[in-house]
Amino acid sequence: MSSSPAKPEPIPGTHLFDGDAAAKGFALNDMCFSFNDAANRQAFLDDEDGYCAKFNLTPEQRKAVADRSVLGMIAAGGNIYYLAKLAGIFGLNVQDVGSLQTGVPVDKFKAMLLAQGRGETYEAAHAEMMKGEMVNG
Amino acid sequence: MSSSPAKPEPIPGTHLFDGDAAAKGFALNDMCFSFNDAANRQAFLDDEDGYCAKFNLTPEQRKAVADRSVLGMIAAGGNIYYLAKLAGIFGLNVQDVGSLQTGVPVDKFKAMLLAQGRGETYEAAHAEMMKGEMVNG
Amino acid sequence: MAEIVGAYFTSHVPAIGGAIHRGLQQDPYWKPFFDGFPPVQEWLAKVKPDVAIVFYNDHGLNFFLDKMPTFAVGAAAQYDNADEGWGLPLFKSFEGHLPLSWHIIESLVEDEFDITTCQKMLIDHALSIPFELAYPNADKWPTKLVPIAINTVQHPLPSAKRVLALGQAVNKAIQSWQGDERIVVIGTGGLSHQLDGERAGFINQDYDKFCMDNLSVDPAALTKDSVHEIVRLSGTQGVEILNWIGARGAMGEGVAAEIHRNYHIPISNTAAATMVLEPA
Amino acid sequence: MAEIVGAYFTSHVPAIGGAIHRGLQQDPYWKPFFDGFPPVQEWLAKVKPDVAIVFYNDHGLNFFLDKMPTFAVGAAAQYDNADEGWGLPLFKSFEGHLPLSWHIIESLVEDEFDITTCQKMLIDHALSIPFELAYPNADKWPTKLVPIAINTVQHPLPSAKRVLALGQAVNKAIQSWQGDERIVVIGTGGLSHQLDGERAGFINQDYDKFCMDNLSVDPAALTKDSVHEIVRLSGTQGVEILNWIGARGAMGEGVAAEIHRNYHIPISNTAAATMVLEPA
Ligand SMILES: [Fe+3]
Ligand SMILES: [Fe+3]
Repeated sequence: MSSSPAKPEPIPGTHLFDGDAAAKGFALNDMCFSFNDAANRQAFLDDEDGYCAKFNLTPEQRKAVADRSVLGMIAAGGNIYYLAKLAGIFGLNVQDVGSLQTGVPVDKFKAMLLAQGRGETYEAAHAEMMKGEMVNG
Repeated sequence: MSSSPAKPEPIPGTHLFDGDAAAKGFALNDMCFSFNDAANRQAFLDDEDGYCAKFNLTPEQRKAVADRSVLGMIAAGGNIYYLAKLAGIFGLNVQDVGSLQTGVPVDKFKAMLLAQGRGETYEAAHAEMMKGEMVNG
Repeated sequence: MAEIVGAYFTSHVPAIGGAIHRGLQQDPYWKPFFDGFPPVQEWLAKVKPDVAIVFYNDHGLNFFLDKMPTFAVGAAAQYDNADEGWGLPLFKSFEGHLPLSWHIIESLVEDEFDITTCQKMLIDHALSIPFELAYPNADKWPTKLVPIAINTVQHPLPSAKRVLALGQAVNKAIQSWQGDERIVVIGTGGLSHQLDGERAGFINQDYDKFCMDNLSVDPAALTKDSVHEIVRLSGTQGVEILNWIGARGAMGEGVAAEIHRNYHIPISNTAAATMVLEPA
Repeated sequence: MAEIVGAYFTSHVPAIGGAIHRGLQQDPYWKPFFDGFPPVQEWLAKVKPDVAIVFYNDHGLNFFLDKMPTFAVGAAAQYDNADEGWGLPLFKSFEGHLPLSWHIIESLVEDEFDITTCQKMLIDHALSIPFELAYPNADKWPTKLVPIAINTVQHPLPSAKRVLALGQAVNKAIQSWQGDERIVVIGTGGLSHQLDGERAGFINQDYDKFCMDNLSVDPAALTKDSVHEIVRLSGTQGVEILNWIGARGAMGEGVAAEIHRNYHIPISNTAAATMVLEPA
């Protein structure tokens, strides 16, 4: 944080879940943690607004959830291990979540992984995936 | 425990809350931990048997609680920090608990502490306290 | 004296549980991964461990951010799985090994590891999937369990060097244990993968190969990089390699022999790897 | 740069809270204890800390045996008291210092302390009573809080040597902190007392004097004994001296100057002590 010594060089496309994020994201992660319980998942589906209010989501967090924006949730301090439980409510797996974050259809996201399986580097496979796509962001 | 290397010399009149005790006492301490909540304290007062059953106390633990035997609870794995919350239900403070464990009236227990305040050693003050008393245990 | 029969390492992607559930072991997508397990199963049938010490990470089932331990050691008589949020069928429970758990806890605290002790502990797919893969037809798990959870969720994470030292301290604890158990050490998670952020789908075969090549002969090589650098090389969830490093440490400081290796990309978003090492 | 203005140590017997609540400061039983605090209050009024780093132990309010950390560091925006089982009036809440908490956490993990991080943390009488004594007329506490909880409940406890090292690592973290806070370090609990067992009521003035005499000039002297030996010398709850040792460590490795001392037997079952040290 502000008065701490400098942090190491950021990693492109990567958001470390550190103290800043953990402090910012507490309410959102707290809500997602509650989704380990099926009754809570149903309560969210029954009344999303009311359920989010119960956990005091910040306006930024509430908007990211409403928009189903994974990158927005991460920017608002969400941690992927907890967010995965929210994604599960919508029937989304980690490849769907990858597709949402990279902004490409899930088939192209999966093809990018298969390309790495054939020995392509991430950089090459990723460049191929992004061909003809709008840049995410 | 059994296959561990030897432990240091025991301390007379002293029961370390170690792994053996913690494993043995889990249910009892779990119940006592619940007494941080006033509603649970009332539930215990309303139906002691039912409340103890809910936490699966062992027969040894249940008997020690029924007997209000602090030493019995400790022998059954109780930890004093949690037991103190049970004692609180009966309006007992730590000096009452000391009196129960040493088997002397609370006034004599308090006098033993005051004697140490006047500079007497624990051994001297304790010997004085036990004069004319049945030995505990 | 107790014997460490060896160590088994594997990725633990949740989707593996689904594939097992649906019987997809021979499906073309899954076959190259599942084909890595008969050698593990045969090895376990030969060395017959009766206790497993498992280094893994919790995925938001047992620990929340209110109390997030760097290292947690289980000391429960039984460990249950629970709904992780997807409503999947529950994995089988594990029987604990209380005396060994407390012995390890005593020894670790004596050696200045500031662990959190868990007399109740829910275990998640990261612990169960390696057993589902290793003992596919078991009615109950053939080993008792001592679980050791490493924080790979909330930074700061422990350094790889610290995790290797933790594992070595567990080895020291086993050396002073007077039971005659046959102990298998298990490390779960990894290898390179990243679920979150614009770099989701990142895999690094070179780094994975570096890790697998050094795990047996020079595990200290895996501790040269900072956690931040490991994330760069391996992905945000690739840091689960810490669990492998801890398990490798628990084999002791000597060189180990590589008995088996399988590596396949992708399983879900992950470079999936499986290894078996024996004390050399 | 932040400045450590000094350290304040005091016993934290729950009954003190009751005595304050009932206004018994001048009662003959309580007066010798409460008379130890005007010098503390005057010292605090002079050195004006705005942050308190408090080493204490939880008494079964925030931590249970399902997840019992050796060392826990708070990282919450606010810390509340709650009913500890006796239905007493609640103590005032504390405002946290999030950036400093996370800085200390980063630094401690870097220095291989395997802490548990608590983004939610209830604080009990062990933390509140020292403030009630130090700031008797405060509407709100004048300092922000970074709480550090040490396991003194479930053995194995960390060794006194490890706890001193923890404190010194907190000092190192403060040295690298770039804020300009005025920090008071607080250690709570002790001195000799034993609540449980046939030896309940045990007090050891000689050992207490040894601790108080060495705290300023040679805190390492307090780390020569094992935890088991400290229990023998100081009582099962006398091990709360660990909190004092941690706080003393956070002043750094140099000699400190003793500014104030009060010692009175008994308060409840406890040899009650109060000290103030300044960096020499
Ligand atoms: Fe994982
Ligand atoms: Fe205390």
